[in-house]
Amino acid sequence: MKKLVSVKDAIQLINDGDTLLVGGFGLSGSPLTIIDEIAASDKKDLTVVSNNLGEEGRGLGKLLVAGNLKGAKGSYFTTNRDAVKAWSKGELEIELIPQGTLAEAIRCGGAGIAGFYTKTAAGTKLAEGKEERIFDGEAYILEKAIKGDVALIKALKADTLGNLIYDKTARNFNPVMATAAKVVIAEVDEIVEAGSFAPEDVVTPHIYVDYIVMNRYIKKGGRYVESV
Amino acid sequence: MKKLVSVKDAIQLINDGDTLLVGGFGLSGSPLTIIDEIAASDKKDLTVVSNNLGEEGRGLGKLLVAGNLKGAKGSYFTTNRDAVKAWSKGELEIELIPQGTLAEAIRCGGAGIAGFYTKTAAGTKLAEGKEERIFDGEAYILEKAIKGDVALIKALKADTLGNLIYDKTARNFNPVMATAAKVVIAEVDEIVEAGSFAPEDVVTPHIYVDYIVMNRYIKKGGRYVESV
Amino acid sequence: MSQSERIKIAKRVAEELKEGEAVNLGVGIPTMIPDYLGDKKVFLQSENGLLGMGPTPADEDIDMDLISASKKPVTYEIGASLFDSSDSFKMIRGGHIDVAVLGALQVDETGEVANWAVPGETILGVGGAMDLVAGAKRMIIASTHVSKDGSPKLVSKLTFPSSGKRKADMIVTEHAVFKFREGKMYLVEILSDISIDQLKEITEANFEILEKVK
Amino acid sequence: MSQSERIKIAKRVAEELKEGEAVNLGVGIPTMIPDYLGDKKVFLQSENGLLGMGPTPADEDIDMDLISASKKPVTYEIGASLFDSSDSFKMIRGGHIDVAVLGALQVDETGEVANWAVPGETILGVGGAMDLVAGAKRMIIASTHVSKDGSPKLVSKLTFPSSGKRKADMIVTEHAVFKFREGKMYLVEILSDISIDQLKEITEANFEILEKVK
Repeated sequence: MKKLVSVKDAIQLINDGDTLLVGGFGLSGSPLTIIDEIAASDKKDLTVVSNNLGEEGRGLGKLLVAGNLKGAKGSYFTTNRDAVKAWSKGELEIELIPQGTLAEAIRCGGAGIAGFYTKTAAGTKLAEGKEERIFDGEAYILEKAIKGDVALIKALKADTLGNLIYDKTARNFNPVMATAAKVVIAEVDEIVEAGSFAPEDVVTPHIYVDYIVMNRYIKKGGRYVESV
Repeated sequence: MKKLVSVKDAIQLINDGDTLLVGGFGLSGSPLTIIDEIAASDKKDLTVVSNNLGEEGRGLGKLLVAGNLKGAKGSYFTTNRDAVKAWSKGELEIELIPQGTLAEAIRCGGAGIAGFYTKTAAGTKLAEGKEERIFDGEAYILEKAIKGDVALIKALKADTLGNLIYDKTARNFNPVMATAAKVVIAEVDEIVEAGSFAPEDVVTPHIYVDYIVMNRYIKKGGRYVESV
Repeated sequence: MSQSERIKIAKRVAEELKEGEAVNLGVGIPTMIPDYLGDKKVFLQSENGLLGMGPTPADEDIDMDLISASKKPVTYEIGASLFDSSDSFKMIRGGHIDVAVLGALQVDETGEVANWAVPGETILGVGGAMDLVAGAKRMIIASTHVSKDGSPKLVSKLTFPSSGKRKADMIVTEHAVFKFREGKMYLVEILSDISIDQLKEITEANFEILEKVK
Repeated sequence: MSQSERIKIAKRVAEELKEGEAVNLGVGIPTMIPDYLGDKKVFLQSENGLLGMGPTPADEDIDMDLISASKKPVTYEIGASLFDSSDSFKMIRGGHIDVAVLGALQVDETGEVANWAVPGETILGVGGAMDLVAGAKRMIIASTHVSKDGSPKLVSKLTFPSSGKRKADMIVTEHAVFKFREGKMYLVEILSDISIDQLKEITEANFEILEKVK
């Protein structure tokens, strides 16, 4: 399968200073294997766009501990105390974006749309410095598209062409992120023959996916645990 | 099933002068039964938002012949000579919208987004009167969201809650239209028990659907034909 | 606040929900509401991409890839559907959720809500709060009447950062139910043995009193 | 134009497509391309919501709910996927289609394309033409060299309405192949027994001639 690469090779596609779109809602739907490999590397000055920064020392939280990060853009970092601390000390830039605006901005990044007017956050602190405009008597703010250099996403299965399906709510930000980066690397639990998915079942069509990496974690008791 | 209504009752939800979002790409994915009922009614001054206006005397083309229409917004009317003639005589207002802009504008209408900057049509005749703005050195135009009073969509099956799945490329504009009107009426071939669709398989979640109407046409030789 | 007061609030909000509505529940007291719905069936939506969220599974059925927006394991109700985050917020922001029940740090007398940030504190989270405030058809606040430090939560004007210009429709506390209509706040029900004078003392916001409550 | 000339154009464009590319084919000559790909496998995308479009089915397998953007019955290739119109144009406008092969009414010497409207005629259709012009990574025009009335299609400046500011990368006609680079037009190949002088006569656009063609 020509898109399959080792995780070692996969992270060579990431350059210092890159913006990474990383799927997941907390740890669910997060590409844990690829994240581990980055944490073990000397990649630096990365900016991560993800809803959270994993948890303390878990998932994307590892990149913070390992010193790979320059900044993070997402909707919720409060529960990762490492992130809060790093931000307080000026060691991590954080941009806080409402969750729906984040999802939509990434979708636009992948859809050839440069910006959109949303009613979310209009009139709030998070709208400061943003253009406000009235449509039909209601205030909207202009939000710009978000794109990444590399998207790191997690799917349940790929077929040999690279079509993807996701596991339950582990889908979350992954399908939109798959559309909005120059290079898209998908971590998957399993690869099946092309033709295994009905055309209706494909969530991410293969043309969005550049590389596939196998997940090293295995699921036990409803959680991914490191395999021996 | 509480959302199921007769087609007679369904079209009572349409008022003279309404804007209707009507699914379909040509005749495929078009709610033929509901359209027939409107054509047989004295509804008037309707504006139809749909990719095409059906074909001559078929699908949405019937509304033109029956005199229900004031206007049409869509991407391609050239092949319906009735529409071209009616427009030439000043009997039908037509607004021409690039197909992708049409789909996106309707999606925005359903998504709480008032407008978006697209690169499609920038610098062309179809951008006249529209705001142009440069993002990252490229020209984009502002397109506003499209909403309807009533959406008339066609699905393959509904479950008893109103979740919908679609048939192959008959999906087209139907799922976005289901999100962007005050009242959504779905015409379906079959109703199945809630729980029959896996959560992954639902394309239009039931909260978007207000009413269900049974399709009177049956499929024969790959086409919907009138049942006797 | 005692657990019984929390339950009182959850129960009272549960009465406001109507059969068949699509409901998004914020963290805290709102998550207790499903226990008090009785036979009433509502459809719970979760920001991370699920409509038709069911109760917590048995331990052996836990799957951390089927979770709520609070990252707790959940189950499917019959007729549930899955979608990605952009479709989830299309649903929320686009006005397709009937009711959002949210907590609040402050609510002012016009119904404007502050529920994401405390001035002077490190706040690095907003989540879906602002999207829900902007988009849900009805917004009900479920909250304690005063803050932990005793300061009023129902204020005349927000001193905490606003979550959006869109006003709440109702607030339910352990003491009372208020509704907001056209920029004004109305006391519609008293839920404890508090007197109206006592209520006014712990409520900085000005409110009018509906005839039936007097 | 004769069928053999149409085939010549389709064959020549087919050579430009690379294994594994996602390709959107406009109406007319472009739709003939799949017949001339040999072993080369490309993924055909159709605006109405299909990636992995296969050939016309046998009569008894026709399903008018599995159709191309030209509303002709098609089939699935292995690994095909279905999506709605907004997702389809996200793919097109977002730059995820490798090549769009389109017809044209006029192309000017900078590569700007007019392919949707004739001045003075009733044109009430644009379809996905402008989205493809704006979004496809490469744009190849497959067209007759001159119009049916003999007027040049390759013009110095468009007189027909433009389809967008984005320029074509290449045009293939029955007589020649031209490439466009940084606002200039280059003759890269002659496909018929036409002389360069004759070619200049039927080509209003100014073009430079690559060394190898001279």
